[in-house]
Amino acid sequence: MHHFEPTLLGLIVLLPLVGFAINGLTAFLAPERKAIPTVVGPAVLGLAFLIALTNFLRMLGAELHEPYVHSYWSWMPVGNLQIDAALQLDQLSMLMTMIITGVGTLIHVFSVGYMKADAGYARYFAYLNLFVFFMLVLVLGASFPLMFVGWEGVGLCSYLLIGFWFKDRKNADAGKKAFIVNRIGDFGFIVAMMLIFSNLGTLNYVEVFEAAPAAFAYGGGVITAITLFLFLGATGKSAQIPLYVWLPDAMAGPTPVSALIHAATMVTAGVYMIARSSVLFALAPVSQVVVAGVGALTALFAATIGLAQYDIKKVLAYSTVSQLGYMFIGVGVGAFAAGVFHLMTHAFFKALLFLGSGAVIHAMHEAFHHTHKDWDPQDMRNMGGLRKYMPITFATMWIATLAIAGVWPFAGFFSKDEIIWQAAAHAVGPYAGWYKLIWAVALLAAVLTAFYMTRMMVMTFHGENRTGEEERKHLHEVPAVMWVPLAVLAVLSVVGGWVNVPHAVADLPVLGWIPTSEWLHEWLHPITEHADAIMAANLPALAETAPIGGSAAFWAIASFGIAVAVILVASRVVGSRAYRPATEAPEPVGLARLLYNKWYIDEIYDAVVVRPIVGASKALWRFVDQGLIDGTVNGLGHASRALGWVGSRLQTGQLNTYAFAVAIGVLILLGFVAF
Amino acid sequence: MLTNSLVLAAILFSIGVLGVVVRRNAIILFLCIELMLNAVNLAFVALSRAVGIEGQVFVFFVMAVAAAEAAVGLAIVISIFRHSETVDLKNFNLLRW
Amino acid sequence: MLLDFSTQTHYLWALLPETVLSVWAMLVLLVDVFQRGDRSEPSRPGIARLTFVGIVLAAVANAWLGTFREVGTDGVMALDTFRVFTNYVFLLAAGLFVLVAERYLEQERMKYGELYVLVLLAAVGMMVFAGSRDLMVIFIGLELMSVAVYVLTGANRRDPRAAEASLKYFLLGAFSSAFFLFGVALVYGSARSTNLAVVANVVGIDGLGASPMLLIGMVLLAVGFAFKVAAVPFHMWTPDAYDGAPAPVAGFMAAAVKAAAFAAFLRVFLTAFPSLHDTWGQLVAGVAVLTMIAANLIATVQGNVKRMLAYSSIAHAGYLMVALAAASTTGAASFLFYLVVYTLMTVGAFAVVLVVGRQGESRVDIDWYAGLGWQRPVLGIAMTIFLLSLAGFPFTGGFIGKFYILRAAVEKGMIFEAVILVLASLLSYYYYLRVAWYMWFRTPADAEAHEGIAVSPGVRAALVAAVIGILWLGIFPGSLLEIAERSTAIFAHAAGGGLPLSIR
Amino acid sequence: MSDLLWWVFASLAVGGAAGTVLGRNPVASLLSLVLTFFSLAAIYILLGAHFIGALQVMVYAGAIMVLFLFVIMLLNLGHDFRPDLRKGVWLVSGFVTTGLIFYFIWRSFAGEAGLAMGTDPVLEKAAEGGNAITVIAEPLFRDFIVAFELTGILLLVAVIGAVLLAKRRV
Repeated sequence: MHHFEPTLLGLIVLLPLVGFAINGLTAFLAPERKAIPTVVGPAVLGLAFLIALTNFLRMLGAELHEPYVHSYWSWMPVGNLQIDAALQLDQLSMLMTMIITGVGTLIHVFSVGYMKADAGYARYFAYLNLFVFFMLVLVLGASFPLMFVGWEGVGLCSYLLIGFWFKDRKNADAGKKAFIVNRIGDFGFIVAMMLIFSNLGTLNYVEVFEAAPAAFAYGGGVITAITLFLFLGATGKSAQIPLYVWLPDAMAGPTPVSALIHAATMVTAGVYMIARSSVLFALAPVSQVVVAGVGALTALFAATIGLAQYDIKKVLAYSTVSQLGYMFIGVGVGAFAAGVFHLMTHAFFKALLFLGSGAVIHAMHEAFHHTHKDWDPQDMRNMGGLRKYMPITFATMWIATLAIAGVWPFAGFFSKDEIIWQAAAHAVGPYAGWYKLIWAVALLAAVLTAFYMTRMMVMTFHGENRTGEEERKHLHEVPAVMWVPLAVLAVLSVVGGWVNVPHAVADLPVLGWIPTSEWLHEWLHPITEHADAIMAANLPALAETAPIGGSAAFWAIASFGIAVAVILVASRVVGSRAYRPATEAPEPVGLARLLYNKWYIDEIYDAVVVRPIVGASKALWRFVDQGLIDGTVNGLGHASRALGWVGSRLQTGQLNTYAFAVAIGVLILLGFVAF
Repeated sequence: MLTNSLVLAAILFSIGVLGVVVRRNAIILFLCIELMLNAVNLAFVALSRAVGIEGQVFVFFVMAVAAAEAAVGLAIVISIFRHSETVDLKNFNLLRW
Repeated sequence: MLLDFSTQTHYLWALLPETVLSVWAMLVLLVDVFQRGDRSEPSRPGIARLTFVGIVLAAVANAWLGTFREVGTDGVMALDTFRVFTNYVFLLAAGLFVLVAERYLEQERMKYGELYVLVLLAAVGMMVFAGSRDLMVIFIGLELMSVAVYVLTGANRRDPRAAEASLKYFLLGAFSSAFFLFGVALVYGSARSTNLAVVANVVGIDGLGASPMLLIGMVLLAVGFAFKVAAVPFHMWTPDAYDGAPAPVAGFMAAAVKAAAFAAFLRVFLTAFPSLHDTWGQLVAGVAVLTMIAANLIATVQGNVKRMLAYSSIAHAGYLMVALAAASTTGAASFLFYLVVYTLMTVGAFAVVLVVGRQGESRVDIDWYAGLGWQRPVLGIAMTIFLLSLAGFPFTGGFIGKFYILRAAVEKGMIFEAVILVLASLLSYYYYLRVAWYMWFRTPADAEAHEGIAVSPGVRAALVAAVIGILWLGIFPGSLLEIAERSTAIFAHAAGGGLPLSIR
Repeated sequence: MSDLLWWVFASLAVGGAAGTVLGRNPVASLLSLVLTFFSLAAIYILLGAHFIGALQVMVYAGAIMVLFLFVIMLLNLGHDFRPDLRKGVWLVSGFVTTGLIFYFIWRSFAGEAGLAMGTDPVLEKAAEGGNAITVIAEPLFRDFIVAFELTGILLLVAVIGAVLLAKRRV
């Protein structure tokens, strides 16, 4: 075991910035020269990934306990607050870097095909490169302010990319909404930083996490406040209740952007932040239960909304919100590695799903484009039966669906199962009741996940094609530059879960096949051990069985069984429903049709179980999502503008008014001193 | 006499403030400001009896400042009068809100 | 050089940059008069260049000033790094003004060399205002600066708006000066001197020496400063004055006048009244909170970019007052750092407003910015960077400045003020980015909407300098922060032990 | 005797000030203000500041007020009898505000020790009147030389500014 010294660490961060500079210049000087961004955009990412991979392999061979921190220059050097422009490489940031550059490269490659006809091609790659740069700053920065730099930077890029097609006013509005909602989260982040600084006098990770256990009492008010404010920041960036509203709207941007930013990387920044601050969260049990509770609530809530959407990207958007909820359950209950594990597998399969949906939309768009039909290429009611035309997309997306639904041996099975199990296992200590509830909610949300994903797949790829006679002829598989990334991600979605097979599963006869054991846990051990130690010292031992009985192995098998069952049921139920194109009277389903229908049982099931749930979720979506939360966000904006308007009316233009204001001011100040 | 003079200064100053708040004629407003400056001068002179000669030196400076302000202020009044043929402040609300 | 103020000629040395600027201003005036004769023709272009040379010379003189030391610490003119630092800020603003104004004055047919003379003399006033240790001299510096700026505000004689702005600014300015002067009188009466160091001695390290008269005097001084820095509720002249004034002047006012008033505010209150910090600290903090809230709220409804920037400058006064209220060396250092960044971004933003505004500043409404970014990328990018910096976005100087102010506030336990600052600046994103949003995400009325915009070499130089400065200070703020920290070290022991300046 | 005179001039000063604020046209206001200035000059002399008293008459009442009068005549505002005094709530709140400001300032004098007439020999010499100018000149040109020079620049600015703003032709 030798001393670990990373290779060209700074270059990983710098390369995307160089790409941004080149592509940005191209966008302004020669936007028609698409060859430059085509090469530069993916190449810088690929190179960064190779460097990251080198470091990863070397890190595997080394035994790195302490994080490696390299300071480039003294950023804020004055007084007792010494913050360097420093990068911190440890197991967690290494993993994140691998995900960002790896998935990022694939998405860049995909974008070459997806965006090739767009006038803003170079601009697109410039933004995308800049995004990756900021994302890397976010995960590699060695202090909270640097994380904040990345945090704000990715927000800005997200904003730019959502509003990328700015000619459409709705898109620009969505971008603005994303930015404003994120500001609320940022408020939490900054306040948390201020509190950390005022209590510890530093903001560098190494020093903060070293000093925190001694400086804060377990469960004390200050640490609880700090972690709750941090979590407020996380809810903004990671789209949790109540700040999730921007993410579904963010789907207005190009689909690869949704894949990279709004699924695989940026939205997981909140999860990363909590995992990074695991020591702080472990000290604040109240915050932990809040994190897990909000995560569970979001997971369930978003999943129900996902049931009712017709826009393929909206389904995936709510699904992302829901899956992020799972990650928060993981990091909330204290199973930080489990949360990060799900973050990783989710990056694979959700990026795949989004890219797949991008491929579908691309194909639909082309088809409609040929015949000048103005149908919505994203509405699943206009799809159906696409498996014949797009076999690769079809196959890869099914892999991802099985993964997200939690079917063995796909990646999501291991990560999601672990989170659910950890929620059960952590149902000890003072908040045991809450954790039990969270566990139950997580299970329920898993059922819904399997259902809405199957619904989406069936509506898109199975049954009769609803695109139209003429258009059908123009439907075809996407070019290799787009399906190859899909294939790579599909492979990752299959094998990605095997890096962390829990003992309970590994010991099972079939499910534990290829026992790779808990590699990720061990890999992240240097990061999480401090938090684990704090929790172990203050909480009773973890539960051996789930709240209603059953061991880890039992529930692993059970959840696998449930997932498969739900998928089978859902495919039959949804497959039996006759969807019609969005423009042609979508809703009415007469009672008579039930009797004539071959799948009588399914229809009953549909009417009694599915329809109420879908209807309720639709109502929920209308009322809570569109009405309440949207209304609150907009209301805040309106209120501040109204106040501003009142204030501006005081500015009458009359000098006497101004003089009077001065006199009043003098009076107030004098009064303050005189009394 | 000294304290009384200070009180007188305060009275004159306050009357000046009142004038600035309630009058709308730019020139009268300006006169009220001159009144305020004079009130301060009175305070300086009165205080100089207790503190030392500098108080009177300050009056000298204040007068110079008042003269400079008067020159520029009246020039401004003239220049706005050219535009609007009035010095009533209620007419000056091109700029507001 | 060691200066001893018992020898009068040493004052000349202590006033070196001021002297250079004054003499140069008179030179510019003479050259201008002789070039123009009595034919009332426009000034020659050389006048701007000549002015610029004077500013550079003053900067050199200022650098030399930095090497001087004095006997004692109560001379009329302060000889400390704080003064040298703030002098650079004023010169920077004046220099940017000259760069930006040249083409503008030509286009508005107001090429009077006198304007440059007035800017130079206003800078002299600022230097005295911020660099003196005697309240009476500070008052004269204040008046020198103000009178020059009143004239600059109304310099465009053809524009009724400028005349109105000038009148309002003048009357209210004189009104507030009278309060300030009364404050000087009261402090003089109770402390028996106008010298800040003497006042501090009278007040004593425990503040017990402060009589009611002194307290009232101190408050009236604060009123004068609060007016000049445009703190709510003394701010109401600001939007009107900035809106009506010629854009380069508005930028100069927003940057330099405010910087000078703040620097003097800081110097007076930290030198003369440090032991009364319990009183005025709360007062300033209260006004700061009010300012941040009101200004940011009102700015959200402004449709005129120039006016929006006026409210933004009021809001920034609020942020700076938080640093002032913190009254620590950190606070003072963050304050100086912010002044520099603020000058760059404000003058830069006004420069963009000026070129987009065209003749007669007819295009200052936000609608005119639609699509600017794509048609004029350099302007668009520069403006975006200024706006992001004003909002406090990471990687710009504005972020570092705000971060440091926050840090100073948190150190002093001013959590409430810090939280308000954060909330206010988050709110400010709304109206700053609205402009950016128009520039990049709005299609202009027609494809050639921004064709006629002429960016003169001077404006370009100023924009490039400002952009580079802002980014540099966002990424490598270290050196300037260290200088700022050193420059404010004088306040750490200005009045001995009782000073609330130690960090925790 | 001098006390009585003080009261007389103080009353005149306040009366003149009130007249300035209430005067219906600018000329009336201005003349009231001149009355105040003359009364103040008298009070200065009563306080022993002979030189300042003289300056007050020459500079203020003489030069500055004449400049005002000149501008009023130039703009032909002397016949302007339209009332511009704000009334009602505005007037009342103005009164209350300024009254309170006065109250606070006045109260602050009460606690001030050492506001007795000094017995400083320099002041006495100045009060005698024979040597008033020398007494002022010394601090003026020694301690406040910087301020003195600056007033010169200030007046230069005022001249440039006044010419720039009021000149009719560009």
